[in-house]
Amino acid sequence: MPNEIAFILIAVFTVACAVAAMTRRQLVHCALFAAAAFAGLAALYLQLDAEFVGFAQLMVYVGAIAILIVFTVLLTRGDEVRSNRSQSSPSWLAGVAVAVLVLAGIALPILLSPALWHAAPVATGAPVKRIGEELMNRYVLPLEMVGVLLTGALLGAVVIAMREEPAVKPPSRSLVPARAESEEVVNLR
Amino acid sequence: MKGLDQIFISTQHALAGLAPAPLQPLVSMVLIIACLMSVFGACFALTTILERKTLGRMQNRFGPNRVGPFGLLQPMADGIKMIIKEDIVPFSADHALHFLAPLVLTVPIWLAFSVLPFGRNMTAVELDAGILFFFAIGSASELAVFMAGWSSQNKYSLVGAMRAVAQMISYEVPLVLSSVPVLMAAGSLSLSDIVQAQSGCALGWLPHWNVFTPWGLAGFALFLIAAAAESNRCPFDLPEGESELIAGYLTEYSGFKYALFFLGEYLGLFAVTGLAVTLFLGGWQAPAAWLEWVPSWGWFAVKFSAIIFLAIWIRATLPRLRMDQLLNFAWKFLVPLALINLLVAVAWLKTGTWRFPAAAEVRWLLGASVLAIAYVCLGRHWNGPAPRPRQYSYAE
Amino acid sequence: MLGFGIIKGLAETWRNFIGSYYDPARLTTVQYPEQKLPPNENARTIPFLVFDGEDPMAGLRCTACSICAQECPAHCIEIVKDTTKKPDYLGKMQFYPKVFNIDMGVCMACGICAEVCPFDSIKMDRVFELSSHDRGMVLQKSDLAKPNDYFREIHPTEAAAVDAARAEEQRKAEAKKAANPVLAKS
Amino acid sequence: MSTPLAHYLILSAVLFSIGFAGAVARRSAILMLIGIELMLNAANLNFIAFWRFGPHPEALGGVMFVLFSIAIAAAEAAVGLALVISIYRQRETAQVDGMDTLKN
Repeated sequence: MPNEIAFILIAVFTVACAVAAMTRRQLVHCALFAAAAFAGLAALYLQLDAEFVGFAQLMVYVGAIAILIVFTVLLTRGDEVRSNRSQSSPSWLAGVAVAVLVLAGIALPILLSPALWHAAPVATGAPVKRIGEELMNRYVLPLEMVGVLLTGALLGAVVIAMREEPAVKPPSRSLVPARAESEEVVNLR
Repeated sequence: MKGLDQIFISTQHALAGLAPAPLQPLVSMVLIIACLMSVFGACFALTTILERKTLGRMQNRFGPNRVGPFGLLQPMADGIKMIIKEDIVPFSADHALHFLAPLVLTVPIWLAFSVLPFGRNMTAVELDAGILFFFAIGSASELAVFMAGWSSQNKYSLVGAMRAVAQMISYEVPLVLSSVPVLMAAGSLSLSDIVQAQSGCALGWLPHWNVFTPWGLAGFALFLIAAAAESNRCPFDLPEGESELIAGYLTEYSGFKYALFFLGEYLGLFAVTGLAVTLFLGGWQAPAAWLEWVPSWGWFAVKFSAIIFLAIWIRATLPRLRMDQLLNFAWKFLVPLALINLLVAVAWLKTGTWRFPAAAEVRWLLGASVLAIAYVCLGRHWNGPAPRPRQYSYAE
Repeated sequence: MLGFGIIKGLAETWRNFIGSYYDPARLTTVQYPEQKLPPNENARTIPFLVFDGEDPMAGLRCTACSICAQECPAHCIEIVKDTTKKPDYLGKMQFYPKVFNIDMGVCMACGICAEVCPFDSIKMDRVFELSSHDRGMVLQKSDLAKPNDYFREIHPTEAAAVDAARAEEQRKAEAKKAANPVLAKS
Repeated sequence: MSTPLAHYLILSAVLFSIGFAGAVARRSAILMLIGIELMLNAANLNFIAFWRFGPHPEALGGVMFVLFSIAIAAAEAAVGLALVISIYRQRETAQVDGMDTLKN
């Protein structure tokens, strides 16, 4: 019973945070609510005896991705300041309708299939040692590929987001001292 | 001696035994939480005063010495001052986030203490992935700092928060990388197992602590540097560099919320210091067998205080870095050195089977020389070429 | 090499830390209210008025000439002349101030008043514990007057010079009076 | 453990729909990314739930899949946000309907 209560609390928290993350106007609020939703999911993983995954989720999503999103929001703040037009796309109603249809499409079969209502077997957990052994034996190829992918993503992200030094410096930056000097000269004359 | 060693555990069991049976787990949990919070709360108060007094001594002056004997009641005076101060929230601030930020900073750090082994059998929660929990929990503080800086709607706060977050993210990489060799050596993510793996002596007199291996020594130094940056200590305290940013992300905080931030900062230092003791200094292990009459928590406290004193000493000595120097230092010096350290640790663990005479000394020398060469080469080049003479556009 | 400077710095702070327990040169703080440094002779804070003899009001050297009030950059000195004259130490008849106020909230302790005073009447004091529980910042004539002995005590060199000059003037005046009593009487 | 598997699956479906609706209905590219991350997380929750309730919890397939999925999500977020920043530099907007240079 305590387990059920904990599940309901965490689930309500996660869903509420997810809804807030998708509907708030302030992008920073959205990002922080998303981080809270990710933390709620980590709690659910812990509740499902997947300790390692839960902590990894907390570390990657709250510690890295949420921070990344927040940084991006701050670096692209011009939008927020400039536009006061609607934040939802013109066809948002259709989108939400499709989402509701998707929900119905998934939830109905779940509710109708009795095989899914059995209780969980006795927990065996996922000890960290076993995860490590599996990663090094059976899943070593995916592991290597993820390593390559992460390195590629790191380099790619840096290259994409790097500010390209323009071949000719933009006039607004390089001409400022020159103009100031010429004005001074004029004033002196 | 056994009794003194386990005095806290037996007291806890005795007190929990007084409660009715169904409530016993709850009572012992509350006892542990109360004990942790009071011990580290007192530690916080004591550290603030001792830090100020030590800093004073190192700068040729007395520290605070007016309130109580030797000024030891100064933290009480500070606390009373903080509590009765007016709590000012800026008009345009995001009130909810402004309120939440100190809590989000402080609460996870309290949680981080739950996995540290403070003595034999003295871990609040035995987690299989304890160190992962520690780092995962620690990542919440970055978000808290950002919340504080953003919700204040103040450009100094925002710049301070961005600096702090950039610094914390950058230094988390060497922090984790320098602790990975320890996990490899212990073969476990559980902090109790890591302490257990460091028991015993090598060569009959040298304790089996990680800090006495070449990779452990380098890792310990890297870990301390990264830890100082993670907890915004000097010389990495430029998120709140008062000479350029007023107080960084703390600018718009006052009263008790400010005190909470202060508390969070010190608790972060304590937590990461406790982790350093556990990972590199053998946790609660005594340095030699004949010293085991001192209780295990006593050894933890001694090592812990030594590192805290080192942090204070460094704070009294070093000036603050510049932002670009700070990030260069992390990415161009600490991270490569931590990676090389990882390789050295792998070689060290693989050569553990060497059986010829003086194998241990040869391994030590080889590892230390590789690290020393890497240190010298990286140290020469981490900051790039010598700075050009500065060119002034408007001065002169 | 990278790191040596840090070790040097750590060694220095360590020497300070240990030295502060036995070496007074490494703990130079003076614990002010209990300990005080011996005052410096040239120290000067706010102006005061010198008087000769026992009675502060009768022995005041000031002749209400108002040079100090005019020279004061902050205009903090207020002088009202008395209508009657009294003889000064040379026997000359001089005006005396009825009111002599200095607003210490405005005074900036520049010492110009003391430099311009032709009668060696206004001098600079050395007190510095001036905080008070009220706002008594305008000092009256009676607050400002301090005996010549006090002046000798705080600025012995300057006081000796002033005393010598005044004694010389007095001697000359006596001599003049002795030589020509009629002139002196008029 | 009295919570049945179906509860986790429904929660996962709800999260997936929320993420989907947000990704489709909002203009901001950053919010679209958050929506996609939410959908990925919902799928991860399914994996963990099925692993936990499945007949062979000692086989770590579900856990492994989620670990790799988290790593890939991190890579995806990094590249996606770098793209957003890059586009913002070019076009001064991070809204999806501002990125229509190839239209017509």
